Amino acid sequence: MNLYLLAEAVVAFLLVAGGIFAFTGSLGMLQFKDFFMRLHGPTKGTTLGIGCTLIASMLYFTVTQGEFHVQELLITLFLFITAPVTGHMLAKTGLHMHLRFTTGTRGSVPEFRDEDVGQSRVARPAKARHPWRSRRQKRRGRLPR
Amino acid sequence: MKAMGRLLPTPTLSLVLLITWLLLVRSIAPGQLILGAVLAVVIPLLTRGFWEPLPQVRHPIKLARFVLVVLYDIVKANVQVSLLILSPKREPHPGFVEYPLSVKDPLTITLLANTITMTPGTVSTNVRLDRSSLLIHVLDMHDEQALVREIQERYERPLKEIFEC
Amino acid sequence: MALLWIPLLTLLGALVPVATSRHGRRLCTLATLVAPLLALGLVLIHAPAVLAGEVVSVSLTWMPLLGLDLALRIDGLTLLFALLILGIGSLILYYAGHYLSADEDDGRFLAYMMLFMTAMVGIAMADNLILLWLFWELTSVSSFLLIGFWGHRSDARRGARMALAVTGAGGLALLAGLLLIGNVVGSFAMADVLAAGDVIRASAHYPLILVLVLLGAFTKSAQFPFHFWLPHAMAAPTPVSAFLHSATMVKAGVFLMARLTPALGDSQLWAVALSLVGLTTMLYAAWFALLQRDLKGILAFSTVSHLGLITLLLGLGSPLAIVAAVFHILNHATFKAALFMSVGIIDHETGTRDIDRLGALWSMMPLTGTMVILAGAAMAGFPPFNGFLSKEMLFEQSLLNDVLGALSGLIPLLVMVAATLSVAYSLRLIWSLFFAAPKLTREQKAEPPMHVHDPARGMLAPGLFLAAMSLAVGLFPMTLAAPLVNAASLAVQGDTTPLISLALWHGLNLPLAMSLMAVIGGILLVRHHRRLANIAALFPARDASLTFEAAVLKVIKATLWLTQRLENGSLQRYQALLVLCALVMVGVGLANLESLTGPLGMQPLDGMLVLGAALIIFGAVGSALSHRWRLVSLLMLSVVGLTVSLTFVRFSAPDLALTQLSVEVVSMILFILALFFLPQRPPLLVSQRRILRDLLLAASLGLVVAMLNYALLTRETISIADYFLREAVPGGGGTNVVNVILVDFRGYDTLGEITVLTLAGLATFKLLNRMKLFKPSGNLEGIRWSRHRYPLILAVIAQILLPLALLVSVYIFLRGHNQPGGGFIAGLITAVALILQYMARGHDWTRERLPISYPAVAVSGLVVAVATGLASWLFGYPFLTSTFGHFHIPLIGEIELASAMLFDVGVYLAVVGATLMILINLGRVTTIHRPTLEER
Amino acid sequence: MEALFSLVVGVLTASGIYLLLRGRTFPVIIGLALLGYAVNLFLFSTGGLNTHAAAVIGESITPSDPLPQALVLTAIVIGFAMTAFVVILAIRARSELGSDHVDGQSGEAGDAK
Amino acid sequence: MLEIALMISLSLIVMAMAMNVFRLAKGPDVPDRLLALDTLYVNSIALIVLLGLWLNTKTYFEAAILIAMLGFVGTMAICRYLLRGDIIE
Amino acid sequence: MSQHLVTLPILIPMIGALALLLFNQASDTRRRQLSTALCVAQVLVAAWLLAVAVAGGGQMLFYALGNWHAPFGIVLMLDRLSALMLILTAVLALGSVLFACAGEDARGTNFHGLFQLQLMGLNGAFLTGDMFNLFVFFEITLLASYALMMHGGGKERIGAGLHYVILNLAGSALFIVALGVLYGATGTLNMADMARRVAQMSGDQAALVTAGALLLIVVFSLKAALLPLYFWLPRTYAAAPAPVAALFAIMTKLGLYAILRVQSLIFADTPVAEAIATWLWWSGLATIALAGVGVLAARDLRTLVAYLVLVSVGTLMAGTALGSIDAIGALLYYLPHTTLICGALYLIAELISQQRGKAGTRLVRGRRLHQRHLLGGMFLVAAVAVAGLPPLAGALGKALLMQAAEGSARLWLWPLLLLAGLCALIAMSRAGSVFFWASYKGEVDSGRVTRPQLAGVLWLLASAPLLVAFAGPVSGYTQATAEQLAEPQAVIARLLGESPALQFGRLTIEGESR
Ligand code: NA
Ligand code: NA
Repeated sequence: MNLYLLAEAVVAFLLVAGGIFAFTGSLGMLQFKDFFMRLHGPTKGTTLGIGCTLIASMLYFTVTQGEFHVQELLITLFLFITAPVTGHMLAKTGLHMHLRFTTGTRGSVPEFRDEDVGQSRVARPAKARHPWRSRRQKRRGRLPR
Repeated sequence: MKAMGRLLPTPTLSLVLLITWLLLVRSIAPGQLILGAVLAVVIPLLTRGFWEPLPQVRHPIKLARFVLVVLYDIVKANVQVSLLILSPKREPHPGFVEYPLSVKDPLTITLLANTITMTPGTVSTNVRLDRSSLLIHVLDMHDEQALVREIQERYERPLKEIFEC
Repeated sequence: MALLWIPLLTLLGALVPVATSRHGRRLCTLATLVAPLLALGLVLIHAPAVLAGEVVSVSLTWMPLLGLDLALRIDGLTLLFALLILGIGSLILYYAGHYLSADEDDGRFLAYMMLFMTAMVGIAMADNLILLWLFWELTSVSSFLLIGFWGHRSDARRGARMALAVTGAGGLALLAGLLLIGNVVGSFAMADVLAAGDVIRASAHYPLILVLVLLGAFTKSAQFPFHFWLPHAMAAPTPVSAFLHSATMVKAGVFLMARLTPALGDSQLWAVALSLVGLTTMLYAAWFALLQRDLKGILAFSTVSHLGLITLLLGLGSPLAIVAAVFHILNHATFKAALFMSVGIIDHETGTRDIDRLGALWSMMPLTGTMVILAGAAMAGFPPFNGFLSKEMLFEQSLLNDVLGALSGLIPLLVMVAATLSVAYSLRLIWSLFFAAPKLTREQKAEPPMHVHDPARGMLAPGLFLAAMSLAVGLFPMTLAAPLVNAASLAVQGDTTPLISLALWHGLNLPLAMSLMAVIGGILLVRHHRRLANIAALFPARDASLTFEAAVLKVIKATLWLTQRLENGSLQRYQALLVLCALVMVGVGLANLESLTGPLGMQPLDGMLVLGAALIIFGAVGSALSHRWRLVSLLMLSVVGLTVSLTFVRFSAPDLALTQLSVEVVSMILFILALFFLPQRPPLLVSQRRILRDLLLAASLGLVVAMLNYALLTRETISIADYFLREAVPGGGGTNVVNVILVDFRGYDTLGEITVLTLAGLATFKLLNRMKLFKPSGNLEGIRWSRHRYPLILAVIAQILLPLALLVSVYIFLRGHNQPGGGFIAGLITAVALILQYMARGHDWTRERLPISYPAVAVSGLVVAVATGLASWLFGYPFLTSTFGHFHIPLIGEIELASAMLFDVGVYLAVVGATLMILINLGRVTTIHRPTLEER
Repeated sequence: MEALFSLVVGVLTASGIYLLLRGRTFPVIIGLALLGYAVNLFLFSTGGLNTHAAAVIGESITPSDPLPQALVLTAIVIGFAMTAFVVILAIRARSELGSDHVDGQSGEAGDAK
Repeated sequence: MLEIALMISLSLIVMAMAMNVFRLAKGPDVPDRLLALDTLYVNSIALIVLLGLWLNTKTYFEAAILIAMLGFVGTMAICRYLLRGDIIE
Repeated sequence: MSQHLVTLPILIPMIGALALLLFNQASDTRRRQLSTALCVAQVLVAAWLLAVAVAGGGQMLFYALGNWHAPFGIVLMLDRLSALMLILTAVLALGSVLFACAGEDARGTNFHGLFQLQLMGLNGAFLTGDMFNLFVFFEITLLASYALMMHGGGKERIGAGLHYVILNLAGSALFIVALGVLYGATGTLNMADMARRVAQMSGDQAALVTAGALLLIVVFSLKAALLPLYFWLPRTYAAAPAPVAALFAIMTKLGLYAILRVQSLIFADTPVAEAIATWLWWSGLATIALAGVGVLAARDLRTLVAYLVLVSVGTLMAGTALGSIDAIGALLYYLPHTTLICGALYLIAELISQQRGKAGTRLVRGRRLHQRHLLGGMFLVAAVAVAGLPPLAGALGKALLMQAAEGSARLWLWPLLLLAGLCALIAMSRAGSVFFWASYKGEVDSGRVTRPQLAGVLWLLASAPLLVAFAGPVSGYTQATAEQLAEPQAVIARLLGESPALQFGRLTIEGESR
């Protein structure tokens, strides 16, 4: 009985912790100032949040049904394989697309970018305006090339 | 032994597959074991062509230690980042760091990059075409050199040891 | 039965010239003559009986539903027409053999003539109204071919089309009329119809029937105002004119009126309509005949005029008038055929039909001249020719008429005027052709004078024979014509036996005086012809044919305008119409709904549901609003896809969730391919009004569908689902009922579904064949493409993921029958894992390691599925019957094997093959055609 | 819940139709996809909205109606096949007609038609 | 206790997803939106797992595996599209 | 074997298609032989099935796929109507395939495989007794038709194809909604079962069924090409490769078939049927009128024929709306004639354009045709037939249909039918005189009619005289078909038994359960 209670407490804790991590991950994605910073929330918080939830589920089913439920490990495995790649590729894409950094960002990137992108840009026709975004909101500045 | 080698070109993969199978079916009944074993043999054979040679794990114990370290770091990083996000007063100082790579093997680079992405306030952004360095975005950067050193010590060296390269 | 052979012989005869034309003109002509002569013989065999007042008939059932019988008859009227058609027809065929120039396709020409002859014989013999109509329209078609025989000439084409349009239209009206008659009488058999005159006349439809039938008859017989096509039909070779426009086709209308007189005649309406139209036509056409310069034109208008005469006689309707009408049919056919043939000769010899350019031919062509004089005199109604006799009878009957009430007295007067004109054009024809000097222009005078002569005997003989006949009939009417005319008019009038006395001399009476006046008047008119022409020129009559042509053109222009307005080639309009239709139709259904909410009521809401709904609405509206920002629109769509999958999870449909999730991934890849190959920045070309319209349509349909959905959701139905839940385990051997339905209960649907999928693969394969596409050199921000072609980390992860994904797909596959999963989802997982390889490593690298043909995989999947289905035949069960069993295997234990799983293997293969076929081919095509942009 | 579900189906339908009425192939395809979701949900819901019971024997005492689920599964697959085809057709049309307007270049002249 | 924890967790995940959507709508750049979408996918794994806990069933477990395993493929495809244009070359 | 006969119209083309697709490395000749043989086999099987349908005074044949009893499993249902549609499809297909063997098939990939799959779809749709299965086979038919329509590629085909595809996809979406409503309201998918349930409905339930049924009719009207949903057709049919366009002549009839089926079986004697008939009547008449206008306006033979197809669609629909046994019998007599002749006309149009060089089938003066007598002869027969002129079957069919119209219906139908016939007459005579008479002197000995092409055209054209020669038996058959359709209760009783309640249990062919 005590063990059940303990398990229940752990499950509850893990659930709440998972929720909080997932929540903060998404919150970070919402409130950080530039894309690269926003990237940090989901790549970590969300992954761990899901991890906690999965462990909770594992524990819950193992305890309630009296047999081992470890399938959730698989989800964790897949998530740990795929989530960082997603983060990496998104960051790479952001870099490639000359996304704006928040002022005060340290370090230098142009060299990296040039390797990827080359020097010249291609002439393109005027871009369609996005319906929800006013002109003013459009990128306020880019890193000096 | 040779036949064994032909049948099991990648024993680690086969083992992983067998374990995965048992996890999936949630059973260690003899039938599932046999089926899992068959699949663990057949699937690597089927996908042999796609399997570029990867370095073998030489020191499983070091790997286990490494995994634990990373898990710990993930939890730690998350708490840190969560606090950073939740407390509006602290202004993070983001920055880019170019991290010189001493490993050249794709798997190791991938593991390293992914580990970096998963851990303290860092996201790997780009691997140079010549694999000479890795660009890392840091959420809250104070000491560039310390960061590079820490990554070298904490992740790159163990990885090198695990795969002996 | 012998009756059947008559049209059959002429029909078979149509094949003779085609077969024999290779062997020379002479043989061809003679061979062609065999059939009509035999047919004529068959008719003559029945002649004695018919002349004795019998009706010979035969009837075979053909299409009882329509009331159509293959029924033929020979009565007096038929006999008269059959003799004209076959007798004069044969003469004309013989003449035609000489007429056509050497390089012309005589085989085809004679075949058309025979075809036409068949149609005419059919009309004459038809003993069933529908059968009559069939032959009636066939004359239109065959005459179209004949008139257009010289189709390289535009006048021939126009003439042919006009004739077809007018007579064809009349024919359609006739059909309506005949159907109405059949409706009133209850039968289409001629005997029934002819006996039911009283019933028809009493019917409320009688006026309509009359109008429709007469439309048919008048157009065919070129009665005013439908006469205009006939002169234009003269563009045909002369034998055609001789046959169609003298002896036969135009007589079909008259025949019809005569034939239906017992059924439709004997009413005021009938009398007035026929006599008025006949009279007008007679006068009008005679006047124009006088003014024509073209020889065939003169004959054409004269024909129209004489047809008017016959119509008038039929309208007068008294027994003797009908005798006169029948008699004139015979007479007109003889002399007009002869005249056409002689005009053909003159045209043939001199190369012109212009009456003004011709003249003084008597010395050169005495035999032709004799022919024209004889036949022309008959046409003018001079004694002792046959035309005189029938005209006298007309005068007599016109004096006795009372069809127009108080105005009846006008008829003899007008008839006399027409007769005068008739005399005039006949005399003019004879005089200017053979005796007067030609009126030539200066240039024409400069040309060497014509040296012409009578043609070969073969060309002369038929005409001369007919011309002689018109004299002979005039001289000995009682012997040569009376029995036939008697029998024919008997057929037209039913029981009443007419008093027949055909004689040249009826004593000094009013008709004779009228004839005399007509002759004098005619001579005067010819004398002052030039003045007459001048007067006519003052009133330039608008050619009815031009009016017709202009009207047709105008109609076609209008139709073109209308069609282009309606069908403007805009898909958006067609879609809007579809939406509108759906809206209206569903709206109609919903309008009858008493209450929207049904008895079930609603279940409570929770936060997850609200979130799901919000996500879908966000995604849907977002992707609609941002559609010009395509990638964003796509991302929004993806939100919908994910949330729909979650909805399936929420509402207990795990199989659907799995399917939707895996389909999402593949679709996303597809959409991105589309995104890449379609222009990135579409111009904005749409008006506010258009947007408003579309929003309105979209919102309305959305509303209606939502209402429908809500109404259904709040009502309970007793569905057949219980059966599946009950039978899944005992009957289908699986606990996942959805899967059991898919592979067993409704495996046939699934077979169709994977067929569709494979078809899609094959279809896209087809589209990608030889497609040209070029890769833009930068992305939508204008940034050049990254030089990291195959990012390292992605490649490694893809490699690691492949075996794991395959393992998972095996797992998903195997559990399908009992737990959510199955071949379809497993197939998609495999496909996605493989596509990931293509994305990470490129097409060539992957292809090298997986050198299999995806179409073959897909097709073999279908083969497996079908073979599994067919296997049940071996055990005597229907296609796709499945079976299952539990087997005990040492070490492993109890396992269940179901044949449905084999079917599922087919599904798996088809899905993998089709999906890869679609995506990889697209990828490959673009790579091949892309201008290379290599890493520097 | 039922009202909300219907609302969602309605909004999906409306958005899909709106996009379907656009002049360029890409939005039309997206519209068809949205419409596909709408009709699949519609068909799915004819079995009732059952929260606690997958149609797996032994899972629950009141399993949901499996038939609409099987039908929707078929419809999803067919929809996917059709989407694949129309996407590639759109690409082909662009390469043949030189425009991504549904009416080809004639449509470029304006959507006023 | 478990009920409450579950509710809290669910609410947090629901809020997280709402924030994802917000970012998806706001952008401002494509990678931002893409990141938001990807996060939405990952969060939905948690949602499914929590639902399984709530309904005390593992029927939906495979759906979570599928998202974890294949969900990133779409994101990869778009990244490739933004980086290279052609996703299969 | 004979108990499985009814599956053959589906299995023969399917297995044949699979063989054609698997052995796509085989020579053209081999594939042509196989494809032709498949079509011949289908004609034979269809003839056999026709005999089965006639035997015993018109019995019906049911086949429980997967050995699952109706209404739970999917049944194939063979009655006189489906037998008629099957033989019609097979005959048309044989003509098209023969024609395609002249070389059209080699202009793209997998022609014969796709062709057979389309036949499979059509035959499946004609045989099924299940609403959802009807949808599935509609989709097979459509997808195959998309692929075939764009066989060989080219601007025109792709442009027209895009419209055709997108509209039909929208249509398919509506189809699913309609199916959803019908399933939601009746709880079943089997047509007979649905009929039984619909008959007992009232109030709101009936209203919902009405909404679903009418939506279904919209979808079928789109496929059948009724006003205002026909605008896609002229361009599509004109652009399609000739043998495909010829086969497409049956596609609109698939819509008609579906309407006829649901109208006579599921919604018979309900207010829904009346609503449907009203729609069909006015829309059919308007289609006749506007298509007649289009016939006059057409400046290209292919477009012209497309409008003639539309006229026939309108005629058939108006006939369906009349709904009496006589009218249905009449339209079913008219149906094979118009289908086969329109098919033949597309083939003839192709032959004409082959020999006219640049002028193609446009109604402008062009080069003289090399084989003008042959082509002209075939054109003449087809034109006479399609214009509804004697002595070919069109005339009889039209007359029959006119006769079937009663009372005030006549007032609308007669003039329209007659005027449309006149339009056809005028337009076809114009076309014929332009092609065969008004030509320039020059003529090139190219594009000669090959033997398979001739065989294909003659095979289809032969129907015109044959339908007249055997008008009695054929119209007798169609009349009996109409009578059978008027007795939906017989189907329900035969398939589901007398008991009104749902039956549980399985049906076996041998009468023994497995
Ligand atoms: Na399944
Ligand atoms: Na590519």
